[in-house]
Amino acid sequence: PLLANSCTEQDYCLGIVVSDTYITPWDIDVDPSGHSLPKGSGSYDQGLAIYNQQCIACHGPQGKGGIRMGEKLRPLPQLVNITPLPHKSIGRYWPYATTLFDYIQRAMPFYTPKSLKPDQIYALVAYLLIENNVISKDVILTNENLAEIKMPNRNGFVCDIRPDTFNLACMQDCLTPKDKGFDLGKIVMTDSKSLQADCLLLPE
Amino acid sequence: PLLANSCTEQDYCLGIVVSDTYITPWDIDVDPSGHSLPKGSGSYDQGLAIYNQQCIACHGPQGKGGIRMGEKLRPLPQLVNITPLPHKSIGRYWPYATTLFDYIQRAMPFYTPKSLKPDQIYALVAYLLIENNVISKDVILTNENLAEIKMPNRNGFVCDIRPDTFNLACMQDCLTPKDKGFDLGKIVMTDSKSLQADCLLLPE
Amino acid sequence: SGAILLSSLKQQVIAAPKILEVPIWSKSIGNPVLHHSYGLPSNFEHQVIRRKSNPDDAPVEYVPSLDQASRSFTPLADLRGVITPNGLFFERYHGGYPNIDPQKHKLIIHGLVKRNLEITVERLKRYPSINKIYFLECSGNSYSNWGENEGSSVQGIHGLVSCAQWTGVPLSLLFREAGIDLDKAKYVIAEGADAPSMARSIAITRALDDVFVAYAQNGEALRAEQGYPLRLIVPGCEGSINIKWLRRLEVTDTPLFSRNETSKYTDLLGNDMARNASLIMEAKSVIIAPSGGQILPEKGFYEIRGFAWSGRGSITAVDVSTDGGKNWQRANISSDIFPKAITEFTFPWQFTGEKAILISRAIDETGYVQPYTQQLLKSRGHNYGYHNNSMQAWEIETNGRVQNVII
Amino acid sequence: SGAILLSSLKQQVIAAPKILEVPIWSKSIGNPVLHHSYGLPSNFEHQVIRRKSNPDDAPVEYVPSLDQASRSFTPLADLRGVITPNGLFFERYHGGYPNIDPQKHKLIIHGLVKRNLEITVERLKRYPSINKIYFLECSGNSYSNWGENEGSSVQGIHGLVSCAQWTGVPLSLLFREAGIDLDKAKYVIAEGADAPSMARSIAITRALDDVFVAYAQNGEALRAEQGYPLRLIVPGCEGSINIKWLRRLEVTDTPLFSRNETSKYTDLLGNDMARNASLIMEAKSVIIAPSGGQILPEKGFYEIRGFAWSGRGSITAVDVSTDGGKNWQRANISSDIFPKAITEFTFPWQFTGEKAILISRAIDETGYVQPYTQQLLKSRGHNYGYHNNSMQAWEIETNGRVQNVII
Ligand code: HEC
Ligand code: HEC
Ligand SMILES: [Ca+2]
Ligand SMILES: [Ca+2]
Ligand SMILES: [Ca+2]
Ligand SMILES: [Ca+2]
Ligand SMILES: [Ca+2]
Ligand SMILES: [Ca+2]
Ligand SMILES: [Co+2]
Ligand SMILES: [Co+2]
Repeated sequence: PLLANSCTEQDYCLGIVVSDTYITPWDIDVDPSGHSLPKGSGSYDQGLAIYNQQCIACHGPQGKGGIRMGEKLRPLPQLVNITPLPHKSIGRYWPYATTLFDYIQRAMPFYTPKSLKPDQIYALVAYLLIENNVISKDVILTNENLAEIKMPNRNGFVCDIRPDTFNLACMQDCLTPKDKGFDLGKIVMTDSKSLQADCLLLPE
Repeated sequence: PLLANSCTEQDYCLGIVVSDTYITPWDIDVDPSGHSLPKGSGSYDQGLAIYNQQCIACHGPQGKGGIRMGEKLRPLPQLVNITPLPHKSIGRYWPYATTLFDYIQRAMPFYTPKSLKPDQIYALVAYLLIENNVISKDVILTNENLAEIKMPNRNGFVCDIRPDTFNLACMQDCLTPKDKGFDLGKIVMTDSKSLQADCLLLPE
Repeated sequence: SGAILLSSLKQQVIAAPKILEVPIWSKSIGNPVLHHSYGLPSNFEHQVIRRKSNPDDAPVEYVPSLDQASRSFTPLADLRGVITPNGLFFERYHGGYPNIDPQKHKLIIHGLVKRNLEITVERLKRYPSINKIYFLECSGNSYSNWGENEGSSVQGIHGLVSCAQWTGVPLSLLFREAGIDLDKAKYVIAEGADAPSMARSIAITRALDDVFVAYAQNGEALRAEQGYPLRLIVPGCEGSINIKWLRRLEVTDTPLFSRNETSKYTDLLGNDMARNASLIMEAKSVIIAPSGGQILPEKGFYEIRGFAWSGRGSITAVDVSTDGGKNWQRANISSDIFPKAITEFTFPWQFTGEKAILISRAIDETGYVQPYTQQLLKSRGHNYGYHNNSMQAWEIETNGRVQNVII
Repeated sequence: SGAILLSSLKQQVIAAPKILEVPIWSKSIGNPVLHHSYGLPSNFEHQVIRRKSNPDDAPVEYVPSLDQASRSFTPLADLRGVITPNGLFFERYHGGYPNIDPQKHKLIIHGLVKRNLEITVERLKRYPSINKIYFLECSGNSYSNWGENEGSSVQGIHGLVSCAQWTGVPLSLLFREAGIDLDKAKYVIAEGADAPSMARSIAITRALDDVFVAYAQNGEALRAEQGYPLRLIVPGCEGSINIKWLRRLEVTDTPLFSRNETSKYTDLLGNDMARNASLIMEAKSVIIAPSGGQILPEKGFYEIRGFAWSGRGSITAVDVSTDGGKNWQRANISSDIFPKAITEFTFPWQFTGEKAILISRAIDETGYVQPYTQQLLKSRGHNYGYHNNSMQAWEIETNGRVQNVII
């Protein structure tokens, strides 16, 4: 039967109005503000213990990488022109520490995600950030200080400004990239934050 | 490799040109002219014997119909307004005797089609036409006389002249078929042979 | 930030006694890639399958035939949009469907041509090709609604129609390759490689228009049920003339008058005469939801949805009545429109708990308006049965039950 | 009559030594209806399946991951037209694909809204709905061709793209129901119910434009692999943002900066900086036949076929070169054209036995012309890798072998 009066402001009256509390178990996202962080804390040593129990099989000792398994969780080569492609490691690449908390909370351990308690996650984040040389070994990570961590690559991102090539549809006797005089275009970079609607930008 | 010169007159040169003889085993259609009938002959008695061996299980004795199986092969009620729908039997409905030969040759017996020899098919056609009161019991059916048989319903077909309803898209306060005054349209019949391109017409 | 709830703005909240559970599938790993290298629907959709019609849906005196001379119906009520998934495309066989080895199959073109051609399947796929979206409908579709309304579900009554994107080579191109004798050619006899070698005659004008030899269906190879490896597509025309498992095309000056264009698929009029070659499937529509056998779980908003199609071209409009035909409104066209293809329509509707009778009415590019059954009966008499394109009415009872009614 | 052969007219006849055999399937009964109540492809098409890429197709140093954090590729070379059959739609998971009971699944809408809404799957299907044909492409598609040409087949290199008709409810409508706070809303966080609860941030302007919550794919329910029972469709944008198994939409004023929009799916430029939110999949085309790994069986006519698509709208033209890019001609568009959907093109071609290099080049409604890899490298540097929409060249060797080459 219709939920009488529960939906007077909905045109189609098909949604059920629910409370914030009701949603809590699903509302797991932690954005850079850190507002949604659960209460808790954890240290390097605690993190090491959990890591060596629950993560090492896939990510290797100290996050050095497993065989066919999880990704490397260590600082890796500089983000410069190298082959193979540079590894986008936590220490070198990730702009926010909250992302690490958010991701472990939602997705790890791989086979049993969402099984960790907040304290365990704080400890793992502390462990991994320390292994990545982001914070010092004695930091106790909590819901109070996690969002304040300044990641090394915090300002390493720009907005998408594609199209970044301007190829012409030559039809006859065209040059190809191997030919001298072929127009490769130019290097297109920008630090504009507002060119594209899709850009991820924190509120001012 | 390309079939050199085999396809000079084909734009795409992808078909292989083959002889009429090559096609013979597949070229089984028998149209009302009877030109493609294979040589052979058969009688009522021969047909009865084969029928009772190979067809009776599905079509019942004398074509009276089986249980859950083949169709009735007998003359049946007049083709007039009756419920249930009138049975379109061979004797009452089929316009050409060649159709019976063509169909048995291509499709019957149901589980082992194309297993009958021409003489057997002539015999079965003779048997069924006689059971359907189309020809007399002593006729020996052959490739010479089959196409000459005049089926009772030879002239029972007209061309499609649809659309045969002209409903209007009334939008408001419309009458429905149950209401007095609703326009059911009229009976639309025709004997025109040339109204529609799709009509099946023998060459003049 | 987003994490701060605007509690003050919030409308009255139904304080749910419980809070959301985190289901098992959010806490444990899922299936790996290539669990199915050719995928299948979720097991929770196991009821969305082809079915034989309910025995109740068959006309009185109907003798169910052997399963190789039978048909199965598409579950229309569960479909959306233009395309029928290949796995749910309706079936209709006259001798079962063969399992043809494409390496051994050939297409023969002969008769009134300069060169008899044999074309392998592999070679056929190398010709210039076309992709077209067309419906196919069995001319016996909706038979159980002829005169009486005996069917109960939209699947069982109307499920002998489906729609797919077909890929193939135009007959006009193949006939040019063979050197067709245009002065003498009047028909082409198309023939299948199945057990009964289904054969039909097609007027040459139609054959040279938009008919083609298809080898793909919805992007992949034709399904065996629909003619693998080759079938004819005769756009807008009754299903049985779209010869499946196509092996032979003979150009002639005469129709074959095969069993399936005389004994079957011809329509008896009221005066003892019958129409031959009623090929075109005329404009038709049917509401698929709500539809027969369904039960509306509650009062409230429902989107009425349905399919419309016409063998004469594009659907230009669909009208919906919710009061048994007294008043009509134009429906939304909720899919792309292609000529001779299924077009989806939708219509917003509130089920207030009062009795309602839902009907839809298709209009095509020729201006033709889908008729009431009674109009077809008047024109054709009661002996007809094929080519029933009349309107379907569904009655919604006060308790939400939906059933097939005559209006 | 047609039975009289025009022997006199006939061109030279290759007197075949044998005559046609009547195959077993024309002499014995076929399969009954409902042999498969949900049908499958012919067993002769068993090679047309999803596959993991050939190990040879993976970049050096690539560590193959667990099969629940992996992908499988669509067999593009065997497809035709606009629609990818659901069974062949590419796979990409970050924690496997869940088997969700639709009766237990819900969609939650909350955050900067007047009313938090919980919508059941059954109720969601009752809202006004749309049907749209859109491609989905993984932003990692064609990765193995970045800088080097390491892939061998079109399936292994480019098979992370597919196209389907999707049915669902616009986000703009659902947000109106929830009473979105348009002054404050900047992003919506979309989150899945799968093991890793995949989450992405979408700018609210885009979300209110053409994004919708889909529940059907090519006419039937979404496949589990593609998000059953609900997924987001973000037309033209990289696959990973089209959140599958959608359970939650939170309207916020801040992006989440989730792992899959920072660590993954961002593009490193040559100067240590990276682009975030490169969502749009730019105009791209690829020839699917002839393509890598195929062997042309003989000289003669072939129809070159390929797919083109653009995340910015409709494909307006595709050009083909058969001499490695020196000269180009406009291809035929051989399917219907839909914005942000796969469009098929064809091009007539003779294989004379001489070496040839086939390339295609897509042009979309913005005038954008698909670039050479070298042009992308110049603009972006070698550290990039996602969003590779550069041209694919196939070399035809004199013996008919087709292989992936750099031009
Ligand atoms: C059974 C294997 C397995 C286990 C155990 C495991 N992981 Fe992972 N981890 C993975 C895989 C696989 C991925 C990549 C997932 C994807 O492709 O989205 C991953 C990704 C990650 C990432 C993101 C890496 C990046 O660069 O984006 C982090 C961080 C992480 N895991 C942390 C952990 C922690 C902490 C634990 C233990 C609590 C853990 N993992 C246990 C397999 C595992
Ligand atoms: C195993 C069952 C079976 C056997 C044996 C069988 N038939 Fe049939 N017959 C059928 C079925 C089923 C049909 C209808 C096929 C269809 O739906 O297209 C049919 C149709 C026919 C028809 C067309 C009827 C009409 O009104 O259109 C003829 C004529 C016929 N059979 C003759 C024969 C003859 C002659 C034989 C024996 C040589 C034979 N049948 C053996 C099952 C059988
Ligand atoms: Ca949140
Ligand atoms: Ca012939
Ligand atoms: Ca929130
Ligand atoms: Ca009846
Ligand atoms: Ca002939
Ligand atoms: Ca490499
Ligand atoms: Co399974
Ligand atoms: Co089987």
